[in-house]
Amino acid sequence: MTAGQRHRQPGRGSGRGGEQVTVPPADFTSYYGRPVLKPPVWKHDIAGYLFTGGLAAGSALIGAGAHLTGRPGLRAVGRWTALGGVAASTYLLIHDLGRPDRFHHMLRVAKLTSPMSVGTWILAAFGPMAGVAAVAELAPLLPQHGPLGLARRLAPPVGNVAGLAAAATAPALATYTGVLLADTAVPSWHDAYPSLPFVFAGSALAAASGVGLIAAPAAETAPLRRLALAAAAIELAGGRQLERLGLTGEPYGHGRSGRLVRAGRALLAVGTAGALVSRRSRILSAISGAALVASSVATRFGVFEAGRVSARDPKYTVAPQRERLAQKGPAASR
Amino acid sequence: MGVRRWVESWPLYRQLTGTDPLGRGAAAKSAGSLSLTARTETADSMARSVCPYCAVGCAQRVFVKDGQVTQIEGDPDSPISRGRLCPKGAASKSLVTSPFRQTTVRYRRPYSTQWEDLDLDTAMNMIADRVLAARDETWEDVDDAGRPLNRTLGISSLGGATLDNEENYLIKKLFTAMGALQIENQARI
Amino acid sequence: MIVIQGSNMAEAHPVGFQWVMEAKRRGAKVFHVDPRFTRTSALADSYLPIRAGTDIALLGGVVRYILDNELDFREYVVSYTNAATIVTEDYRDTEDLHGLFSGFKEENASYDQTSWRYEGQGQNVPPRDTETQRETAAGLEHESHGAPVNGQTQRDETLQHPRCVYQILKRHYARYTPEMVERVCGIPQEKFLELAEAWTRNSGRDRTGMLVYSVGWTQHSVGVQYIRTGAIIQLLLGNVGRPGGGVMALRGHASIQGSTDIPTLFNLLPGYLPMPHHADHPTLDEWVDSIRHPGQKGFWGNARTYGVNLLKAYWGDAATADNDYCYGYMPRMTGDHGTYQQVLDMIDGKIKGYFLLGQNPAVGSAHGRAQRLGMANLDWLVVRDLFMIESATFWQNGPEIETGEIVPEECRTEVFFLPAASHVEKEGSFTQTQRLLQWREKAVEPPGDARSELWFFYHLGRIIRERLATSTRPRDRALLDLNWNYPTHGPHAEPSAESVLYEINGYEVASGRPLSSFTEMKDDGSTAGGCWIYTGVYEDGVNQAARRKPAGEQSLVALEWGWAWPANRRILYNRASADPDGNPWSERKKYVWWDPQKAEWTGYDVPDFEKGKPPSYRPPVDSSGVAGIAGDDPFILQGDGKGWLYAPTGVLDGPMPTHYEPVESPVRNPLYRQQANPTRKVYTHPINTLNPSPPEPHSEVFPYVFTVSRLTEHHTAGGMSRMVRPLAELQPEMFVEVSPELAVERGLDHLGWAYLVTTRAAIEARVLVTDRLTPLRIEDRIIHQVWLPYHFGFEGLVTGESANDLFGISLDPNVLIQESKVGTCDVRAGRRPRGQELLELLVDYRRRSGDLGPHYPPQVTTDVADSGRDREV
Amino acid sequence: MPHVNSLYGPLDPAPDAGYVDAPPRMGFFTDTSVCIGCKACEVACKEWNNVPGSGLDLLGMSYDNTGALTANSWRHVAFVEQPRSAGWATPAFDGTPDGPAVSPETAAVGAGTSTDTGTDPGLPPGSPAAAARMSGGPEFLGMPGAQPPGRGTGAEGRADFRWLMMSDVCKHCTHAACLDVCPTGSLFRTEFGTVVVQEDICNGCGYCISACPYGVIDQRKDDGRAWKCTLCYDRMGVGMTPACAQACPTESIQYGSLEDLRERAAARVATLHEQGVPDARLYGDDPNDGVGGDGAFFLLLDEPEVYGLPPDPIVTTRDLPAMWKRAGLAALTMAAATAFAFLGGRP
Repeated sequence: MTAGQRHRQPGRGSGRGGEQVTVPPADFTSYYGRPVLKPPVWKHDIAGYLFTGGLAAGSALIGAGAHLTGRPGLRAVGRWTALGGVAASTYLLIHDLGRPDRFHHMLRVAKLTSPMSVGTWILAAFGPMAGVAAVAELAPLLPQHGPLGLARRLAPPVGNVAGLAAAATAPALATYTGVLLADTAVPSWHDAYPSLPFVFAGSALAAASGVGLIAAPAAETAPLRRLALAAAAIELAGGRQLERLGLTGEPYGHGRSGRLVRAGRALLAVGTAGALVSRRSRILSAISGAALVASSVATRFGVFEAGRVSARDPKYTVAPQRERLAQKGPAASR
Repeated sequence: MGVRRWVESWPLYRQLTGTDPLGRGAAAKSAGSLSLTARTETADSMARSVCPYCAVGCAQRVFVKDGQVTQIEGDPDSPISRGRLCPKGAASKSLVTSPFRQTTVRYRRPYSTQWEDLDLDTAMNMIADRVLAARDETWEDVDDAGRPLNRTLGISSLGGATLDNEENYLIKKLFTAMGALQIENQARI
Repeated sequence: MIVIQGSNMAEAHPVGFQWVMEAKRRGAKVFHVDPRFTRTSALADSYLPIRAGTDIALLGGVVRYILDNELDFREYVVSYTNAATIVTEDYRDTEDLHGLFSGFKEENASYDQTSWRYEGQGQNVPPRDTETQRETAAGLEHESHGAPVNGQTQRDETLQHPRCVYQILKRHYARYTPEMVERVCGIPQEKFLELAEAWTRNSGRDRTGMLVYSVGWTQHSVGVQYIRTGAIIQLLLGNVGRPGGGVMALRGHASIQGSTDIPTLFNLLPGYLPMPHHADHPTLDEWVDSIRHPGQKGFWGNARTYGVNLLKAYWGDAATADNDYCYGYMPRMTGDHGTYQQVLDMIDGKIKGYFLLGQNPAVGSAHGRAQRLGMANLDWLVVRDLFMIESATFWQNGPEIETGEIVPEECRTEVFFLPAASHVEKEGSFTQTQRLLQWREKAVEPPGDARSELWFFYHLGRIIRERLATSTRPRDRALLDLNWNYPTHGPHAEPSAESVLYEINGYEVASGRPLSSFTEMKDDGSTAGGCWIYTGVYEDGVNQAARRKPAGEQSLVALEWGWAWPANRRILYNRASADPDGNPWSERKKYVWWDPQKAEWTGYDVPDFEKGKPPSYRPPVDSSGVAGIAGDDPFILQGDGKGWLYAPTGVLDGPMPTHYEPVESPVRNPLYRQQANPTRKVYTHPINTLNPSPPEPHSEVFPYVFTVSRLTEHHTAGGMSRMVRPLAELQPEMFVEVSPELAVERGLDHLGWAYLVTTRAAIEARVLVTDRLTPLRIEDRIIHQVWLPYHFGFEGLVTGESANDLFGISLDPNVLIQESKVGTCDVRAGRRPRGQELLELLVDYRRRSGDLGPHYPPQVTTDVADSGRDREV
Repeated sequence: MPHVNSLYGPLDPAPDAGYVDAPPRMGFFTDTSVCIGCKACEVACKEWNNVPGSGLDLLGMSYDNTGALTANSWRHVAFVEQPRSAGWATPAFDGTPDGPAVSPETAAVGAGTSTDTGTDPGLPPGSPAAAARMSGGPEFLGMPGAQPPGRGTGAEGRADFRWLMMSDVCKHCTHAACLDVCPTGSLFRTEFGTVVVQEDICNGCGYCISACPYGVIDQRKDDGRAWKCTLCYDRMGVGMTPACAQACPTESIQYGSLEDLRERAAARVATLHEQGVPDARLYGDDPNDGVGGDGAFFLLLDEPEVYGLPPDPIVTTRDLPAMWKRAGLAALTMAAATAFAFLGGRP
């Protein structure tokens, strides 16, 4: 019952990170060793939403790019994926609420201080546009005459405008979630605030590229391969920062969360490389796409989990704050 | 008009038009908060009472609404307690409104394995029967030397010390008149 | 300074403790003496760990320290105490008799107090023999008045006479040295000296010290003497009757003080009048004389008035001078009819019916198993409570079901559970710990069948009287003539509590005018009053107990909040707050003083003295009663007007407190050969087995000391807290606190299980290993103590085994209160055995500790020459 | 218009939240040096606010069977047993024949317990080593569990002992992250400067729970909403004292205007320092601290983390402008990457 909880030595397992721990974690104290913070109550709905929201945003951008560059197949895939992503996102967000019947209370206010409020309004803008854009893709199925014929004729331009509008809000949708996590007391999330939007932006593009590689006509996927490469560059550059956080970067490199993050990176590398070399192989393209999608899922769940770990262990709360006080000097610590 | 009031009650509208652009306070206040008031303010009555636990004698205010106790708290007027209560005194409302309180007479027959219900009047009469029977059966008029005893040792009583003085007075008076000597109290313990 | 001993004030009386904190804020030093470091200790300035049951040794050490260093407040001591009084030369001290005083009678283990008397008071013979006094708990009568002595005494105010009380006291406590305190109590000498120095420093004209105790002192076989020792210190230091002084008894229940003033006790009538005894009080006159002691000083000289008024209140018009006011109706005691005797009689089948009125003896009384087996052997049981408590369900859920000692199908007890009204569902008065009556208004109607006790007893009486209406039997006259006419109101015909309070207060029979003071009472039947000390509570027809003038709108003494008996005095004996000449001892400690201009006593409080009697008044020779009180006799209810350092009579176990070991102790008394209180009340009933103690063999079978008390979060037997969620969750399980050292010795783990065994029972509890408990070095041994809360039972939201099951029944001789603060036990790791195996375990322990028969330690052990002093010689 | 210190730094929060002519800011000063650990605050709060039960398990954390502030316990009394000096002339167990202290080991055992508080996340288990250091001090190097309680390695007996008690509560921060991140406006700033969850609005999004730097706010499992101390907003509105402060027997919990309370607290610390209690220090009283000062602040006798408080909390929204900037940059990067992908040449 008193089985001693051995402090997991930084560096064990990865060979990295040990030198970044500036405070000897053995020194920290807390009330009966319990967490100082309340670990996030968000369920995996929210990790899932990080993925679906990013996917929707990336796909909307791809849809708009395809539209502007005349790739109708890719355009349709982009638009449909964007709609699917945003629909799933809405479901997940509402499902995660303690009182789902009150989801509309989110529209009482618009608070710049609340990334969730900002996100709500972004979603409120993005969702309908993405919907309209996707539905416009159904135009060819409508009869050519009569009132529906008018709709058939009007749908493409409306869809195009909506698609562009959705794309305009998409980068915000993809990156605000970085602020959503960072704007908390959760040490590993908060301290990662400079990186998270980039990781999420990259991850969003990677996932969307992945879906495109799987679903779009092979002839239209060239931009996706470039996009995958860019996504990997953004995400990996951002992700590199995570590990420079010191103690609070530890969960990104260790444990289950660390394994997820690493898996995300590996899949990203594999997927990107595959995308670049798979130009002629439909199957290889699809596999590469799947790796990119999986990478995004793993990264999101990894980041999500890392935050939970950091809030659950008081070490990540107390030790950095102690370190900060020590730097301020004895006068500051009173 | 309705629409206008609806729009004006929309916190976002108040945010945009009022003094609270960030939606932190005035703009975000809900209908519930606007109408909030302490239930002591809306109580039908307030009785001045005394805590039933230890002997410090902390004064309590008992607030009642629709015949139910809605709050019990310390009475700041008291020179003894100055409105303060310990956890027990503070739990007085939960004590008197506890769902675990027994509010009906329960009766266990000799050799029975369970409780049954009993009417209060019936119970009172049954108890009176038993008191009189026990008294008659164990009555002692005089001792060996012929000195008066006037008593029964067949009946006992153990009273808690949360009884009122008036209650103790009647208990002692009745038992003494019955010759029932064996009354005891927590004060012995 | 404040000494808290035998009390865990911060935990048991938290709101009262605010005043300790207030004093601390103003610079007072707080000392806490307790077997265990508690929440009170945490807020103190010094903590003294003590072996449970050795408080007299510590306090005796303080007395010696005061006398040896002449640190007493001499002017106070000479004038206001009996320090100067000469005692008869027949007196022999414990110094000479191995721990006994002169006059001990082996045949009934009680003292003939003749040799203790003051010099020249040949007639000073107690009205009842001392065995009868013990059996009838006569010590309780002295709650409000002194024991009988003649007012005229011989004094040596130089305190040099070898037989003056001061010198006797000095000799009696000579062996209570700091070394001895350490050996007996386990308190290091420097800690003892810290306490003694602080206590004595806060004495004199400018300074006072306060002493606080609770049932940590009373629940001992020497309990009354614990309090006497505290009183001796406070008298020597001049801390009685003065602000910032006193001996504060913190009582534990809302109206437990009221339950003693207007007692539901077998041996008392309201106002501390004794219940008549068949042999000693056959007539009214003999009864009255036994109270007033003709020739004695003080207010008890008017005992006849108090008695007649009570009889008149009881029997109204039927009570006349011709029939001695129906004195003949009163039942008579023949011996001990106390609650523990009753329980043993229940086991023996002598008692038919039992009323439990908001009381839970299955958990709250010593020897829980005896309580439950007794209740299982009744014809009928009436339980009146808010909740289904253990004492109502013992036949169904008690621990004896598991062992087969109670089988529901074979248990004949007929049980009536009647729901009671809560404190907000009825009106009435509580008397709190400082004798203050406070009236409660009724807030709501009680739910369902719930009724007040007032309702229950009024209507029970009404029904019984109706049944007997045609009776001609003499035994029924007392019921039929009873003054039982109280107005009722409301849907349930609730009797008027105020009309009862009016009767308690007393009234002029002819006019019905409420009396304003007991001095208005007459002994001729023209007035009636149910409790003379409460007269004045209904002065002018106003319920004085209901006064609630806000504290901020009156003086600090707050005379207009509630009403305190007697006569609304807040500090008793407050005449002592002025010097013998009637001037305040100091400006700082000014409280009540003589105003020569107005020729009356005045001050912040109601003077506890005849208002117009000047300090210079000296009574004529041979005067008695109130007139016998001199102008400098503050202790107006004492027979000689003095505070008693030495009790020439009335305290059954000795004129001065002496350290005796608890009945169950692992330690041989280091002070005397006499091990335990020789006069303690013993019940030799087969169920009441006791663990052996030295000098008997086998005490090592029960090597540990256990003590029990309250937690802040619960109330007594748990009936008002284990059923209340916000309280139950704060202390949700029975536990035992042990020191780290005992944990090692017995292999106990924090939060693991342990069980405790005595010859009566074994109970299990979760273990809290804590630094708050420490072993003590007692002579050359290490003694471990464990602590348990006594709140738990088998019903309620949170349950646990009952600590009181562990205790046997041994009582203090003066008041028949049980020793339930200390006992010996064994402690073992793990869960206790169940069912038959449990019974076998207990048999095994009894076999190992001596014999299987019921065991009673010897009363007198002075023939065993192995105690500390003997070994040194 | 928002104040320049709207997100960080000294600020009077009520005017910042749009209240014109706001009354003085009200708060609590909890003086743990006079706390007797009676828990009247916990009960009085539950009675007034109808807070549900919070678990019936023995936690073995000294006398703390509540464990933490949760949605079902808005006041929480912490108990810490420490073999350390209480500043007394004679230590509590001076001269008694005892061995080394067991408090660190038992605290480590207490770290592993839990109870169903009816809330989420409620009371998660803790680190035994950190628990041991809470009791034994940072220099405590014993490895909990290596030896059974009482078999510590120290040779000499314990003498010093103190028992810390402290009633914890929501801090009602000047810069309240819970409030700022709340997407519904359920959490709002009252005219008294306090922070209150409006139960008719909260939809249980859970954001506030992660945002609170003190681990105060928590979610009820049965109704899904977040709950915490309201400083008895309903009582304040009619000039009454909050239930816990009214009940507190020893004035450990004091209620009043923050300005008064800060003065009182400073004086109290000075007195304690004079009386030889150098450990006394204020926590949360400084308007220049990371949350702009707390509306409910404390006098502590040990480091904050011993009581479960963060030693130097900084409101997360201090960095919000920087966060938005980074997000904006990332968004632009994303748009640019897309443009590059569709418009750029072959890779």
